[in-house]
Amino acid sequence: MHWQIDLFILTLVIVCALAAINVRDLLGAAVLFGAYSFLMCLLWAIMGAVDVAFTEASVGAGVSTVFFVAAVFQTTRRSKD
Amino acid sequence: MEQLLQEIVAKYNYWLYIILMMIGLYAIISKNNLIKKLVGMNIFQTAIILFFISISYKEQATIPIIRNAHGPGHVSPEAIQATAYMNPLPHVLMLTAIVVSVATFGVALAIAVKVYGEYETLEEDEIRTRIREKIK
Amino acid sequence: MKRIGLIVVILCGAVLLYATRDFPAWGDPASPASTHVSPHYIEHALQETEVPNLVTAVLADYRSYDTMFETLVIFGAGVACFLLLRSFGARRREGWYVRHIPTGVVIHFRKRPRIPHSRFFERLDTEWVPHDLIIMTICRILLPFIQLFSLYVVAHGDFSPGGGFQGGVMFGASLVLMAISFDLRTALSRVGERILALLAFLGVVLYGGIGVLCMLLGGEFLDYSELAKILPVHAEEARALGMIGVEVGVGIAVTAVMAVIYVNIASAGRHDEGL
Amino acid sequence: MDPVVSVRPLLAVLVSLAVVPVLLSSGGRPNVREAWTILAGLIKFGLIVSLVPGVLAGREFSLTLFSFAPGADIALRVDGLGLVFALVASFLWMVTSLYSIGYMRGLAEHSQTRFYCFFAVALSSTIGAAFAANLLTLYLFYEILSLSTYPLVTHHQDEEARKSGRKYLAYILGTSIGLVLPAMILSYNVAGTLEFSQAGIFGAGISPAMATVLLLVFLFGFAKAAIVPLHAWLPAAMVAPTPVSALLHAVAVVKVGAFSIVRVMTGIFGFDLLGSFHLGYPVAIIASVTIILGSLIALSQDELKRRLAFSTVSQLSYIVLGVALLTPYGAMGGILHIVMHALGKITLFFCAGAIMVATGKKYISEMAGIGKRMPLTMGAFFVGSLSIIGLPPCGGFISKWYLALGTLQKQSPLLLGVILTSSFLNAVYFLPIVYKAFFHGPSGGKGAFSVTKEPLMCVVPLLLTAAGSVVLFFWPQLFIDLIEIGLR
Amino acid sequence: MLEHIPVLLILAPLLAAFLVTGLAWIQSAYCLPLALAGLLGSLLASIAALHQVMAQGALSYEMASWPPPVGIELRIDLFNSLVLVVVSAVSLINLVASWEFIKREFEDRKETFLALYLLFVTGLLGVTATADLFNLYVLLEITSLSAYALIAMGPSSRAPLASLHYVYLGVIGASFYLLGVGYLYIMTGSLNMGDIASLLPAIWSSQTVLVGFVFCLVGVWIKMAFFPMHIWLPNAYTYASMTASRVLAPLMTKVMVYVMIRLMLTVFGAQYIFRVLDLGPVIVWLAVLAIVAGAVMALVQRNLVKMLCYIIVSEIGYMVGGAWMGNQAGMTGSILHLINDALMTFAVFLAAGNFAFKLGELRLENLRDLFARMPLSSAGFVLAGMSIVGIPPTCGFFSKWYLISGGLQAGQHAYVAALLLSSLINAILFMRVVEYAYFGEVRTGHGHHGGHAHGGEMDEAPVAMVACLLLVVASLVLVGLYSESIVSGMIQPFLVRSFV
Repeated sequence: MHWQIDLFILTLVIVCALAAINVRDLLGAAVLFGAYSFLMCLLWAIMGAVDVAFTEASVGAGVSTVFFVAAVFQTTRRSKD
Repeated sequence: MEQLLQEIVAKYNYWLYIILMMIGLYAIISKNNLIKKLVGMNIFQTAIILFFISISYKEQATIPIIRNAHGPGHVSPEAIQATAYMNPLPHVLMLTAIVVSVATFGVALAIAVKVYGEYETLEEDEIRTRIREKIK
Repeated sequence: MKRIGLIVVILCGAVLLYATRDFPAWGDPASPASTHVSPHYIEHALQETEVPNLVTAVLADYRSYDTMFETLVIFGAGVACFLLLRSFGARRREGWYVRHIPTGVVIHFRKRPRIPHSRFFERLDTEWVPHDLIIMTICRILLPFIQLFSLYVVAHGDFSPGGGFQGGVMFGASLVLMAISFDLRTALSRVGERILALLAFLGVVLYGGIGVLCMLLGGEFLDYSELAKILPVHAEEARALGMIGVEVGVGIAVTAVMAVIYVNIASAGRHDEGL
Repeated sequence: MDPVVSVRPLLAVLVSLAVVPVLLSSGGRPNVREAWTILAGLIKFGLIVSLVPGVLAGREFSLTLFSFAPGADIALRVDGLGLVFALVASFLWMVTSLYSIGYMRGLAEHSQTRFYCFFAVALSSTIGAAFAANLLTLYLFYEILSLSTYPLVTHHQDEEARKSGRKYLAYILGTSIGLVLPAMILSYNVAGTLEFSQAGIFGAGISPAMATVLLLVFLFGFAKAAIVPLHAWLPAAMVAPTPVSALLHAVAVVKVGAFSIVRVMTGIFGFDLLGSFHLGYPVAIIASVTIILGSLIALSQDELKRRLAFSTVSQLSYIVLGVALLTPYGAMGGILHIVMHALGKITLFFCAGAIMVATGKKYISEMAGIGKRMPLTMGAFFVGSLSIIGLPPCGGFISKWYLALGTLQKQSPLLLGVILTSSFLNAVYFLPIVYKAFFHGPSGGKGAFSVTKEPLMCVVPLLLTAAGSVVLFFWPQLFIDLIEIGLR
Repeated sequence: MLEHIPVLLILAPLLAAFLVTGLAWIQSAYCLPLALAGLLGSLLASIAALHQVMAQGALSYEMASWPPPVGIELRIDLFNSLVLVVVSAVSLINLVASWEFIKREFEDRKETFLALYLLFVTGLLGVTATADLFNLYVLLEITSLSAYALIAMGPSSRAPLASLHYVYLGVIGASFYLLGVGYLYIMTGSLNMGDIASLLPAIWSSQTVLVGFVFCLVGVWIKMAFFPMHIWLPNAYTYASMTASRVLAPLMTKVMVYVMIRLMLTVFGAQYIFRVLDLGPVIVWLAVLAIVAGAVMALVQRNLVKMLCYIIVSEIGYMVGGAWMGNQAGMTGSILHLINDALMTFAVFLAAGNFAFKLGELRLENLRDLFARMPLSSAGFVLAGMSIVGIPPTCGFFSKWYLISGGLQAGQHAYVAALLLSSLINAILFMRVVEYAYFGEVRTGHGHHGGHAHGGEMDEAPVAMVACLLLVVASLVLVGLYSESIVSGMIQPFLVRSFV
């Protein structure tokens, strides 16, 4: 595996993580969080953890995000930080 | 210098997981919004999962599914080399950990919805003022 | 709070960084993690369980007890969401909206209307949610494929990535997709709350039941090789079959629970309107 | 000594505990309740008396109930000292029960059932403390006693009572948990046992510094003995109904404190160790300070019960002083003082209560001339005062005699002086009361006392105890024998 | 079936939980008997396990017949069999005692509550029985997950928020623990406790092992509410439904203390903990802080349950301090106190629950004349309070004895002082309650109306609640009186290998 790709994705992951916790809109945070999960899943797939990557793709990027959006729908998008 | 570079290549994965984890931890502790804290919580957990997956990685090894297991020309059990496949155990553990984290996330969101129903806000400081008002 | 957070984070980070100095290099095949227990799984799993996907073998057999509790966590989350949010009382609302489909006219009622049971009227959610014919149609076409694929993932988990959990989540996601693309009521009228509860129950009982069955057949809890006594296969294949059995159980339970959690969060427990 | 395993000590402890459920269930009917109380008192006294011949014959009744750690069981053992204390306490309980019937009914107190129940529990624990075979058991009963007397102290349930209750518990529990408990555990860690024995438990394994600290901690830790400066709870606790003050604060509670100190000095350290480390003298000095201070403060008190309370503070330290002399006569005097002071002081308290019931008066300044109205009561008061002062023909004389002999044995004129001074002070604060009661007219003019006759149920007990005090002057031999056996 | 006992005691409540969820939709009347049967089964199984362990030594159960470390092992020795008995007994008794209460608070959702309750108990039993570090994590999460939900369902409007705070800290705690396990795994390659214990001595000097241990420890501390990680506990347990906090308060924290001691003695070994690492004094000082802070915070509370919660915080300090004392007496005290404190806390919470059943919110002012209204419950409360203060012959005294003894032997005088101070403060706390409950002003004015002058008619909680309370209180005294047999029969044989 090329460590350059690995490093690139890792950087993206960190950027996504920072963005997800800093964006002032919960729906945006949900989407960024989905992106974060998906990049993470990619990373794991690169590392050969296919089952875990599969799970993360369906859970982290999928169902979790849906739950998140549903919760935001029931509450509010507003976030002060 | 050479050594340092080697060290970096050997360990950067571990370092980045630490950074990621600290981002999550910081969000849990310092964020004001209840759901933001949950995002931080998830980042924190995935960082740990990343760490475990890093443990399982082996150079020159492939995914932990035995090739040519069945059918014609299948591999004989004695020929399977441990070094040829990734360590499956951390994968298994992390499958469980992912499940646990999504379950916790679901329950926490449900509780957050309940909190919102009570105070009509998700900001901690605003909730605190509401509680103080209520006591008065 | 921010300052405390920063201090804690820096402290933890420093401690963790300090520990990495001792770590075996990344990807080192000679690290203790790769040489102590895991070689047993890699070298013997195929022989002992006839399952080439090592992760599945470890998950559903060597550490099946863990996996049972993993399923239980999910099950517990479903129960918890139900307990936390489900409210049987109706929401105080400003009114009901009904659309007459042929004309597209939306009528607002103060009190609960008695809608004539016909395909010309449909109830709308009070809060606007996107409601698009294209999305509905595409999802209608996609759903069976998603579900079929998820079944494949469950069934083929022994040989390729996937298994009960992933398949279950996908199947659950298909239900969620239905609820999103149509509306919550449609989804619930197809797969009602009772059915979901029953499915969750069936799933975990299937898992636990197989375990107990092994015990009754004279082995340890979850020792699938004992199933060979009642199945026309030898012990190793029995293990593979047992794994499929529990994976199916996991799949069913996860499907149901994902749908339960979604429905409860999306409608804040009232099950009438939602995302 | 031959040890005999017997359940009689246990029964003696449990009798009054067993009667509690009966009392609770007879809540509505006072007669039934009080009949049971007295019956239990009789049985208990009978059981304890039945142990006397055996102990005199040199037997030692013992019973191990539960074992906790080697040398620290929950066990009972009847020896001379314990028996002396138990005899006095159980005898006085009967008398007090009679008295409290008169008192409580006379004042129509509320929550009488609760009163009798906790009274019974307190008595059980007093007997338990008397019969304790080791420090752990002693501590156990000591704590139960503290807690069971709290409801009695706060009986009136008004702000003053609650305040006093708080003070009481703060002092008693504070010292027992804060001082005795760690000291006990430390002793156990050093010695490996807590079983009382004449030779002490420490042997050679303890340094003088450690022994000094431990002894002082024990001395102040058993705050029920009201050593200055930990005496303040005693006057405060006088808000309780008089029978409580009488029995518990002249007999049971404070004497358990003094008795515990005696036990620690005789059974844990042993006279030899104390002598070789010269620890007797400091303790005697502390006790002397308490004696003199208590008497001086008592002089200035106008409320009768408070004056009695400070008198108690001072008299209790006689016991400690006697034992701290580390001489046979001194110890004899000290322990005998438990008995003599009990009878004398309870008489005085009974009198104070009787005056309270009959006239509602609490202050000494209001009591001039009362002797003419209540001659029996004040007569008994006179006998009681004599006993406390230590004049014949009252029991107090005997104990003070031995104490004085003890100081002579020790060749310590200073301590002799303390005893004499204090006796003089006693006379100064008691005799004027009697004098004014009989020979002065009421200050508020004639008819200031509405009383016509003294309440019978109050008078009989106080006459009994006054008579007892006199009787003990002439026949103290039983107690002297028992104490000799106990100290052997 | 005897060889299956270790797994049966976990399966009984587990299967009951499954069946309860199923039955709730069909025939809800059978739910309670089923749950009771499950818990009773687990109690019987754990007693049988205790019996067997005492007769023939530790039981080991190889899950799916894979030998450890390849498979998961359940291992029951003297220590955890004792904890198992306590956990199953407390949960059974609480269910009996609380059923009326549950019915009132949860009405149409009581079966769901029951299912979560059973899951919670299953988790605790599993945590206690397992010999696999990762399995412990999973079971811990089951326990926590059900605890989050049980707390969030409290009647108070602040319950969900308190629960959410618990979620945050609970997740941090569990993740720290998991991270620690990961560190151990990276160094040893194993997850089985016994196996790790045999591999560790070779790499004692490794920083990774040290950090792994620290993270496991901190994770467990967060879960057990060790000061200053206790901030989630008081609110969570106060605003939760009494029926839930009655089982959470005595069991959750104590099982975590069990986990800590298990990690210290079985996984890392006393040799590593006390000789190689020199953390003992530091942690004992932390424990001193915990004890004092808990006691002081308890003093300022005006809510009975919150006051009890802070007492728990200080009791946690006792146990942590005792365990880190580094000598056998301290460890004995810590283990004995674990058992005793579970029972004591259970008793006070049972009593508080009885009060809450009749009074609603338990502010101290609401407790006036309680004794006249609920004499039996209040008597039980006072006895349990005595045990917490440490008055003999209740069990609290005897464990304190060992703790102080250990502190003196180790020369940790600050710990001893803190322990005594907190006992005194506990005494003040309980006396204050007693003053409110028993010795309020006599309404009719004292001295003029004989007999019962108390206001308020007797209005005792239902029979089952009172009977259970009295049973537990009686057990406090019995356990106290027989503590010698617990210590010499179970605790010391367990410790004998660790402290030579």
